[in-house]
This record gives sequence, C-alpha cells and structure tokens, in this order.
Amino acid sequence: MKLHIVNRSPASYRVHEQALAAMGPEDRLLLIEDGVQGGLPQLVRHFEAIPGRLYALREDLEARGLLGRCDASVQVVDVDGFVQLTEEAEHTLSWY
Amino acid sequence: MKLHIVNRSPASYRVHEQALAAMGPEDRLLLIEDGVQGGLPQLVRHFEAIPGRLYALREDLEARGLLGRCDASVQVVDVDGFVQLTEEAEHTLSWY
Amino acid sequence: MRYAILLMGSPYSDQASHSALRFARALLARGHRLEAVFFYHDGVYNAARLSAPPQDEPHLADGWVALHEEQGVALQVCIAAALRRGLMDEREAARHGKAGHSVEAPFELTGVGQLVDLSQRCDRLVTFGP
Amino acid sequence: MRYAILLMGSPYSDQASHSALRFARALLARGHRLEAVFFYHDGVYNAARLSAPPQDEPHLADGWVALHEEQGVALQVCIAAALRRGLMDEREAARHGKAGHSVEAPFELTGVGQLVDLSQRCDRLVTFGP
Amino acid sequence: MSDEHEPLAGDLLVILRHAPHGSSWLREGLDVALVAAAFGTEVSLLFMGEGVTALVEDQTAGALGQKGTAPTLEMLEMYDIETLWVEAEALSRFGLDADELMLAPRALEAGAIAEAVRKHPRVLTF
Amino acid sequence: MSDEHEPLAGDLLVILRHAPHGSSWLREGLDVALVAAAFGTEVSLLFMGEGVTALVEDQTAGALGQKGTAPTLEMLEMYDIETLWVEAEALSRFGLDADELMLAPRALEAGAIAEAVRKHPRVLTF
Repeated sequence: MKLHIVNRSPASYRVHEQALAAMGPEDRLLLIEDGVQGGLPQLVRHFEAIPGRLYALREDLEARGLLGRCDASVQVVDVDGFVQLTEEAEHTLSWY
Repeated sequence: MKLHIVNRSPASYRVHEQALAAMGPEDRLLLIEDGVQGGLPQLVRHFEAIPGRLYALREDLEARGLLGRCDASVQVVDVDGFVQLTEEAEHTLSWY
Repeated sequence: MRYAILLMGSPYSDQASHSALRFARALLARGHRLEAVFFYHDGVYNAARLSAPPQDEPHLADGWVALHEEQGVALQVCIAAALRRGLMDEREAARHGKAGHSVEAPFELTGVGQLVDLSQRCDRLVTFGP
Repeated sequence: MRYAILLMGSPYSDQASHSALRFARALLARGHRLEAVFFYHDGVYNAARLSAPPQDEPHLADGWVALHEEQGVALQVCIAAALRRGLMDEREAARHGKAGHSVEAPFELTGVGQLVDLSQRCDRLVTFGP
Repeated sequence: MSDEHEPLAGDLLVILRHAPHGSSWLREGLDVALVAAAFGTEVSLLFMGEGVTALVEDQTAGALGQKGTAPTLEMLEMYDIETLWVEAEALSRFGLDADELMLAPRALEAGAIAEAVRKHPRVLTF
Repeated sequence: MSDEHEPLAGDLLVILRHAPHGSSWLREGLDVALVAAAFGTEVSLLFMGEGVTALVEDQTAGALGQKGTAPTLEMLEMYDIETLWVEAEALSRFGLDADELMLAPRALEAGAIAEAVRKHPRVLTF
C-alpha cells in the first residue's frame, strides 16, 4: 500500500487525476494544503473512484475554515495521523 | 481592447478559463511559455469562443518543437509582435 | 511609450524571468522606454547578488544590470517580499543586526507603493508571473 | 523508522516549507528518526541565511536549524540548484570569486547523489512540493 | 460610496485567484490593494477561482502560527475598499453561497466579470 | 536490458510531469534520474501530463539561449536508462502519437501506470 499526497485543489489543477491514475487498489490518498478543498461536498466527486481511501489533513481544513464543511466520506486526520499513514504505507508519492 | 496573456497549459490548468471569463468582445489573448500548448489542434478548442483573437508566441512554440504543429486558427507572433500587441491594447492582464 | 514590467517568477525555476528580459529588450528595440522592472513575490530572487548559473545558461541578474546600465531602467525590489526571503541590502542587514548582504545596487529595495506609482505613471504595465 | 524529507517549495511563497517543518516535528514526536531534509528546486531558498520574516510569522530557517541542533537532522542543500539561485557558502563564493556568502552551517551544500542515497537508506522519503 | 471621494488617476481592479494559507499570493495581492487604497486610488477587489475561499468564515492561524489573510480582509473597510466581487461560477464550483461569506461580496456572472475588467483602466491579477 | 546488470537496493521510478522550457522541473527531475543511474540504480522514467511534450522532436534552445532538456534526454541511453514510458491519456490529450516522439517510449494506459508505480520500491515525482 502506498500513500499518495495531493496539495493542489481539484478546482484549479488536474494534479489529482495524475494521483488517481497512479493509485493501486489498496493505495490511500491524503489531501493537504490547498488540496483539502477536494474534501468539500461539491468537489469530493473527483475522488469517487477511491471510496474509503480518501483522507484530509485536519489542521489545513481548520486554518481555511473548511473543517465543518468537509464531506462525511472523507477521513479527517491530524498531522500525527499523517505520520501514521506514512508508517503504514510502504512508500509515499507526492503530487503537487 | 485589452490584451490577455496566458502562460499555463490548458492541459493542466484552468487559468485560461479565468482569462476567457474576463475577456470583452474585442479583447485578444496571447499564449506564451507553456501556454503555447493551447495552440495545438487538440487543445485549441478551449479557445473557440474567441475566433480570430488568439495569438501564440513564435519563440516559445519553436523552443518546444511545436511551431509546425500549431493550429492554423492561431496567429503566430514573435516577441516584436508581442510588444506590438501591447502597444495596440490599452492595457494588459496576465493570467498565470 | 513608457513601459513598466512586474516580474513575479523565481529565476531559473520558471520561464517568467527569461520572458520578462526578452520582452524588455524587444520593447526597447521598438523605441519605447522601460521605466522600471518591479520584482515581487518570488521575482525578488532575481536580485540575489551571488547567483552563479552554469556558464552555458543565460545570466539573468547580469541581464537586469545591463538593462539598468545601458537604458537607465530602475530595478525595484519589493522590500517586504525580499526580507522574508533572505534578500537584504547593507542598510537593511545593519538594521536587522546581520553581517553581510544579498542585494546590492543597481537593485533597490522599495515599497509596494512604487508598483502602484508605476501602474499610474506608465502607459503599459506588463506582468510576468510564474 | 528512519525518515527523510525532500522539500521543493520556496519558503513563504508556498505552504510546502511550513508543511514539511510541521511533519518533521510530528514524526519526531512519534519517536521516529529524521535523517535529513534535502532542499531541492526552490526549496533551497530555505537555506538563505539572511531571511527576516515579520516577527509574527514563523521563522522557517530558525525552525530548520533547531531541528538540526536538537535532533541532529542533516540539512542538505542541492548545490546545483543553489548556485543558480544565488545561494552559496564561503567555500563556493571563494571558488566563484565572490565576496560574502548566503548559506552557512548547519546547512550544507551537497550533490543530488545525497538525495538518491537518502531514498535508499531511509525507510520513508516524504516529498513536499510547491 | 464611490461618490464620497474622487478617484485618482484611475481606478484599480485587483483580481485575487488564490486560496488563503496555501501560498503567499493572496496576501501579496491584498498588500497591493491596501497600499493603492492608502495612496488614494479607488480599488475594487474580485475574488476568482480558489480566491473565493478567502472569504469563508471561521478561518484560523496555520499550524505553525501563520497568520492567514482573514485579519487583513477585515481591514478592507478601513481602507475604503468597498467594492468586493466574487466569481459566481467559482462559488457554485465550491458549493458556496455569497451570503454565507465574510464581507458580503457581490457575485458576478462571467459577462459581468468582463464588464468589470473593461471598466477599470488598471487591472492586476494575483 | 534489465538482465545485463543487477539492480541495486531497489529500482527507482522518476515521474516527469512538466514541459520543457516553462520551468526547471523537467531538468531537475532528469538530473535526479541521471545521478541515480550513475550510482548504479536501475531507473525507469514515466512522462505524464505535460511531461509528454518533453519528447516532441525538433526542440531548440530558448530565445535567450536556455538549453532546454532535449540534449539531456539524448544522453539517457548512455546512462543505461532504457525504460521510458509515456502516459497514453496525456498523448491523446495533446494529439501526439508515441511513435512520432523522441526515444521511442512505450505508452501506458492508466491501469499500467498504477502497475508500474506498484512495482517500483521507490518513486519520485517531478
């Protein structure tokens, strides 16, 4: 299992499509920085191919006022959880 | 008439959509840097709303090996022509 | 006409600085005047005095200095953007209690007000972003 | 586990440097070891010794130095990426015939080979891009 | 508002297209707007694309204490920057309503954006 | 090819997603690939998104003499970098065919990309 990290918004960039194309069936995807916009109900459809494997970083949602708006299908983790995801993954790939 | 300058590829970014949304009926659009990819036949459809008002910078097409591939609907100008476009426009806006 | 350029891309990382320098030369060749280049956002890194690109690549900082020397183009660097990024002249270094400096003439540290002023004074302001 | 971080975003321009520093602290807090931060692309600007951000903003360079001093984290700056961008230590400055320097210990100029080595030696390499 | 003071050499439209916290673009664009306003220019702001998220309520400082831009936005009125627009298309892309945003901006459809750009003698994009 | 030399600690996949000339990403990504190969790592390259345009024929130096990356690409074989892939979806987005590109890369569909990523113990994205 690999962890893919995306820091760009699906509203402006196609970076998330590259991450999705590179993901295997067990891989997980973590949204950080402006990427957390992808957790909004209106944008989360971009990630419908990976149900249960989409994460978003709590601190970045919070700073942007988006924590309360994040879709229920997204698993919110704090930075400690981010480290834990990298422990569980055999490798990480960043898409920026 | 204003000149809009776009330096990002429509293949990866939505920047060109912002430029198009901001363009008036007389305004012109110049593609430079990676933006010249938008002159490729496969991508030029993104600019179909502004027929006859789409330009691309020759030097940037050339360096990328794209000069011969640029769609016939695109007016190719060199950097001297770029300056001339800014002379003719009352103002320029850059979308990056 | 009187032109000004707003440059916001980091040298060597994005083409913006190359594009801006090429455009500057072309407008001068057409008989226009270039009042100033205003360096903002990562464009301020163009003013780093120690840059040493490989010899087979264009030396951007030298290109800006040549524009200043040959055509009197002002090279204005936003001071707020510069200080955060480790760019300061001798005066600012002294003020911050640091030895050494990373920006020197003809680049001048100045405020964002200069950009506003240029946008009013000049006939054309052309922006090069990253 | 043994971690390394590859940082490629310019400080203050992108969140990448803040994200990397936050991640570094979090992994140390979980008992891991951070071998090195490798600065590449615009990430090399994190090593600029003169940076002076406003006092109410985090001082990134100090954050990296603290990681080095407290945890022995190596701060490796790609020399090719650095030289082009005006970042050099005393030794490189002398070699290029320039007075002054813009990078100093504990940041060390090194080759891309170090990055390859880190990617082999460490259990995890996490990249923060712009 | 606009009849209270004479605009100087020309009005300035500042277009903000970046989200808070992710980069310094939003802050640097706002700095230009504030300085221009302090110099007596009549400034309009247009939030486009990700820029509309700058107006989401309840923003906080970043995890390392980065200030963000919400405090700056609250100062706009003090600088007499009162024309605040948001791109309607971007709002719907993000699932946001203009009336739940800070500072009560006015939503502009694409045609109105082109018109706003046309009317301003100077436009800067960030 | 791959049976001529023993791969070291692990193979490395370098993913190149940027166009030539527009930024230094492509060159800096290639530098990592070349150095890794020089160190004895077996390196594969995958050109994704705009990165596929790196392989267009007839590239030249930039207007100020910037070298571009085509000369570097021509050195790949010297470094024993022989696995060259391009994203099939990106090719069709740009209207390019794999067989008109430099260096005869092999086009990969999305499923094959995920498989390539899975097989490499180390992956770096540029």
